Amino acid sequence: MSSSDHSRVSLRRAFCSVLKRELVLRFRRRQELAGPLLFFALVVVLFPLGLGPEPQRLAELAPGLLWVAALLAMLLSLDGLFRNDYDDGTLEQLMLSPHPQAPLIVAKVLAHWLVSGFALALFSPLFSAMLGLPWQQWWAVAVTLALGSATLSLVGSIAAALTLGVQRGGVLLSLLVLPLYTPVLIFGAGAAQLALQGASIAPQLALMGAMLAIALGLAPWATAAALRLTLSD
Amino acid sequence: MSSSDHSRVSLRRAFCSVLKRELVLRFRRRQELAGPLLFFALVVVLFPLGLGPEPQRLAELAPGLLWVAALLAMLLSLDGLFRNDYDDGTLEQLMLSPHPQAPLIVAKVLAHWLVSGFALALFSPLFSAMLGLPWQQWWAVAVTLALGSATLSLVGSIAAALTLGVQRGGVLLSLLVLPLYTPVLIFGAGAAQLALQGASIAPQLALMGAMLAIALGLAPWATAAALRLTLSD
Amino acid sequence: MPALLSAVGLGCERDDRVLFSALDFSLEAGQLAWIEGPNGSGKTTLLKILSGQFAEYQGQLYWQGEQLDRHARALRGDLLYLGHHSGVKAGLTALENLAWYQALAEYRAPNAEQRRWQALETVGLRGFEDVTVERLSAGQQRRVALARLHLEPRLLWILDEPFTAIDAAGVKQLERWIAQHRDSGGAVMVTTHHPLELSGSVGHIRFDGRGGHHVEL
Amino acid sequence: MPALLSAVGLGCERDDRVLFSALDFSLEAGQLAWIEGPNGSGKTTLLKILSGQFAEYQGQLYWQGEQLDRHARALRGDLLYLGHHSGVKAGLTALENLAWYQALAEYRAPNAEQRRWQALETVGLRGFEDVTVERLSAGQQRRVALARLHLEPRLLWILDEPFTAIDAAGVKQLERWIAQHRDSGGAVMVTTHHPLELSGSVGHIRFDGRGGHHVEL
Amino acid sequence: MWRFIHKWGSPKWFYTTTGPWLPWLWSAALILLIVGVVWGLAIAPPDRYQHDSARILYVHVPAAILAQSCFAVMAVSAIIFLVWKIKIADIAAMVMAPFGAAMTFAALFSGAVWGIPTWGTWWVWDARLTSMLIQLFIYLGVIGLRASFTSRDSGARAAAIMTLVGVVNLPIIKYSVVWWNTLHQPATFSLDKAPAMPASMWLPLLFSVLGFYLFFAAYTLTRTRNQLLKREARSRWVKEIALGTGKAS
Ligand code: HEM
Ligand SMILES: Nc1ncnc2c1ncn2[C@@H]1O[C@H](COP(=O)(O)OP(=O)(O)OP(=O)(O)O)[C@@H](O)[C@H]1O
Ligand SMILES: Nc1ncnc2c1ncn2[C@@H]1O[C@H](COP(=O)(O)OP(=O)(O)OP(=O)(O)O)[C@@H](O)[C@H]1O
Ligand SMILES: [Mg+2]
Ligand SMILES: [Mg+2]
Repeated sequence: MSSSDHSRVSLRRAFCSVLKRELVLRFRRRQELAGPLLFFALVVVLFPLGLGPEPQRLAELAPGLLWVAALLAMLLSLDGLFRNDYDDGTLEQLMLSPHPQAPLIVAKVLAHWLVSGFALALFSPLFSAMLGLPWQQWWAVAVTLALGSATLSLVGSIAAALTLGVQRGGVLLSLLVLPLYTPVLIFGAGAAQLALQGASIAPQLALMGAMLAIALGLAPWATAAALRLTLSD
Repeated sequence: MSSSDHSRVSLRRAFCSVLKRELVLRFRRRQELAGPLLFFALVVVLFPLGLGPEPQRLAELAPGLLWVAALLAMLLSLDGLFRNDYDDGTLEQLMLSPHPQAPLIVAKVLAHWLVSGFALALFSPLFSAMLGLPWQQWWAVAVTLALGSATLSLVGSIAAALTLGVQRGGVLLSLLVLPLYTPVLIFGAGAAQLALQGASIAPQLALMGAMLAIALGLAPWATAAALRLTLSD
Repeated sequence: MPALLSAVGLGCERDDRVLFSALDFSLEAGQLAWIEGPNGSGKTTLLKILSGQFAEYQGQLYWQGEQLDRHARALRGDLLYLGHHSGVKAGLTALENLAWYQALAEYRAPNAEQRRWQALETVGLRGFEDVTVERLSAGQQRRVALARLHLEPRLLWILDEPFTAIDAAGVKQLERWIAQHRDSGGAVMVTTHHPLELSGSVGHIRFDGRGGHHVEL
Repeated sequence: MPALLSAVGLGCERDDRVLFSALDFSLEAGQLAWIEGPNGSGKTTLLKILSGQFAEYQGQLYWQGEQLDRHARALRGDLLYLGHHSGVKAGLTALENLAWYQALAEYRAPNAEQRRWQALETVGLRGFEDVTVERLSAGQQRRVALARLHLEPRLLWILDEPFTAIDAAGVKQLERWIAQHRDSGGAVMVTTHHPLELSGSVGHIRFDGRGGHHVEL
Repeated sequence: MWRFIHKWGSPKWFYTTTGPWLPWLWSAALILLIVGVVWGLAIAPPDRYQHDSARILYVHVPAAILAQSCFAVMAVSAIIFLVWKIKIADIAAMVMAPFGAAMTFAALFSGAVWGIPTWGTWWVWDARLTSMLIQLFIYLGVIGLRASFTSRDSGARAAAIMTLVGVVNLPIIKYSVVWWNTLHQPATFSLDKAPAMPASMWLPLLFSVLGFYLFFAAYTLTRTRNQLLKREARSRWVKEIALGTGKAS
């Protein structure tokens, strides 16, 4: 029934449309856009309040604290990745699209990463400075965060898809996802710590890159399968 | 139209019914029941991973870390306090009940506290031990957590009610609530730290008790007003 | 005796569009008002105002002769409101849902438990009493909400599209319950896009979707 | 030419209750099947199976003569599914929602933008194109979903209670659109508890709610 | 009291009465600001230890004071709005929030800049600094909350409730320097003690603070009046003013 003047919708167009829609939605609700970043900032503020303000000690702990805060910010924003779309039925419709599902999911995850992990990495120097980290080390935190958070987004999307069916899935989600996040956390925080001591972090970065490549290769398919599963429940 | 053999429903019965319903719902979904506790455990595990495992340093930081973890666990569970009920219309019906609204809200908050703050306090000795805190100080962490978390639940309920209308309100919620949580965190973590140094913490506890009393007096009314507001938006 | 519920000069606008203005009506016990109008004409908004859930309106409302404050507490004990959302908790069983509603009511029948079973039987959910509501079909979930009509007597029923997702036999039944409630001295306000087939007198409040209205009670 | 969609020995049970079993039918282009049955009889479940969203069934399904795998990818480009959830994103405007659907489709008309405006005009949302959907009434939100019927031609329409929340005039229109689609060579499967008043031939699949069924296509 | 409040609650009365004040307010604010800032930055003697960097004082202190006063005024407006349902109070609170956030940011920023030469670091987790940062979060929260409601009236009431709850932070900022022993200075001005600074330093400071206050008042009034016109655009008195037929013009 498709008339002859209709052109096939390219996968690229579908991908861009999904990406654009996600970004529009987030930009329209400002507080959602700034969300992970604000949460990150708030958690960073909590540490000195809870641990006491000695600058020397804070600077020592800074890479680890920043990584833990970033990880929590990613985690918190993860539940929203599919849930809204699930509740109003647009996820169902996305999965009914004739396009292959994995790339469309990558578009959603990419949007999520841009406003969470990428934004965190971009602003991390500010927080590094506030915690008294020497400025030579700021970039180490930023680069490990950017690389690591992309892996976190991808891996997290699987768990987010699996817990969709659960009403308040937030907690189950953290339970599923945090164990998967630990390798990234250990290497990320470890690399930033190493940089603080002046060592080269190239091998760590290479390893994190490899983790990202694997996640990019496998996670979208796993997420698609998980989504089909929860949608048919 | 109420026939004469009908008896007035006492406020106590309404209160108990709301409390029971909340607990039944949480016990039916196990993972929701264990939620805040698990999240607490996971965050506590993250710290050694991110900060490095030296026992001496961890023990020093322990009260602060436990408090930060507890605060985040409370925060995360807060969004669920009203949202489910809002989405399916039962909150609307609760607010249409002829009973005064504040006590019914207290019942909901109490249920929330029981499975989050109270449970955390109950299990905190376990985590104190894991972080290497001397056992003489376990009770200080537990008592401050129990007292402080009740205030957190009450204050948090206002913000949870205010952000109900916002689709993914989680982040706005943290933004509103974390600043209000800081005094509790400072006094709570401070008291636990003091106990570590062998000082008496009675004045801190008295202060935290006073904060709780004030929150109990004011928060339920503010929450009721906030709920009426979001429901009419 | 004063009218149960009356409105004087009621007006409301949303997003700078006037939904209705200068609306006057008074609903007596034993009357039924069917609120009609195209999509987006303000039916739901009117019902939310009358039940005290929406406070941005002009004009006065009276409940049994006394002016309603914006929170309508006076009214709540006598009101049964059923909105677009069913107000049924998915994680609880049908019975548990009803028990919760009984505890939230103003009065309590002596045989409360038996009433719950009867109410569920009446709406055709026998055999599904102990299933959590999330495992029921769309229409069955709505039926749990409708079971509230048979729990406690309430003077005023406000029903916003109660027929949603209900099958043909269910629609017939519900129409009968509404008529019975009216005939036994209750009052009903109902919206539905489905043609209402009721015996006895039916009042109308019609919105034309362009800010005009027509009342015939 | 093989039938568009056919089922052989289809069966499904949920929670140990048989919803239907040994269901055989085949739907040709230009046919319409009205799926009837009381609440909880399995209509939604059937539609989810046919659209490849629910995989726990027995029996075989064929799309244009080829067996459907459990994920029904072959079917998706030609299918328009409208479920209990409207599939409309509250934070976007009506136009943005439609643009998203166009990009997810298999084919694209050259005048895609103009089509969006026309589709919204057709469903009576002129003047509401640029309002985010959350600010629309229940019926208006459903109409945004219905606008998809006018976006791209799709061979098979699967509509689960499309009349929900739609006013009387809207129901008439929608019935006309369905009949037109059938008459221009499309196929339709629809559930509704509302009496369907269509010109032309209407096929039936009736569930009796006790596991039995009756097919008449 | 009743009468008084109600008179102020009438948009038309408010608009026409406050109109003539504006030029006075603006000019007084500008004069004081110029005097205070120029005196402080150019004429006042440099500090004995801190030299010229101490001149940041004349921006930092007024900004810090305003950041808190602004929130206090917002809280009062919130009470007026919630209790007497006076829309003007809400409009004022609405326009004050971004102003207060800006002042908080200015205090943080100037303090940070000042910290580099004096403390050797631009940020420490001192109680006062931290509570000021938290004040900024509270401002952002109130602004974000208001924006997140679709209905203006609900947003207004939500913001009012949140403002009242957020007031608890004010005493914390105020007493943080007393409760915790920290790097930051305690208050200069108090009612029962003479200031410890020489007059040549605190006098320009006083001017500058007063100038900031007047600027705050003038800014708030101007923006409140504009917003009022926007909201009441369809009422008769606004049309009269727009057409120049009302007795206001
Ligand atoms: C980001 C860093 C800073 C912040 C957030 C900050 C914040 C504040 C605040 C809230 C006040 C209170 C005004 C009041 O209510 O009385 C204040 C006053 C003051 N600050 Fe800072 N400050 C910072 C850095 C500094 C630095 C580096 C210095 C100089 C060494 C400094 C010197 C002063 C002085 C002299 C006052 C006046 C005290 C008074 O008269 O009350 N501040 N600051
Ligand atoms: N999520 C679920 N989990 C388990 N069982 C379910 C679930 N949803 C529905 N069921 C069962 O499947 C049966 C059929 O449900 P279905 O939604 O297909 O009915 P339906 O014919 O569409 O009814 P309605 O007219 O009310 O929409 C129901 O009786 C219910 O018991
Ligand atoms: N949350 C909202 N925010 C702003 N405006 C709204 C909101 N909800 C509805 N409106 C507006 O109010 C008007 C009336 O909505 P209402 O829900 O009262 O209509 P209705 O008569 O119940 O329609 P329906 O038959 O579709 O349920 C709508 O046209 C819409 O523009
Ligand atoms: Mg409606
Ligand atoms: Mg169904």
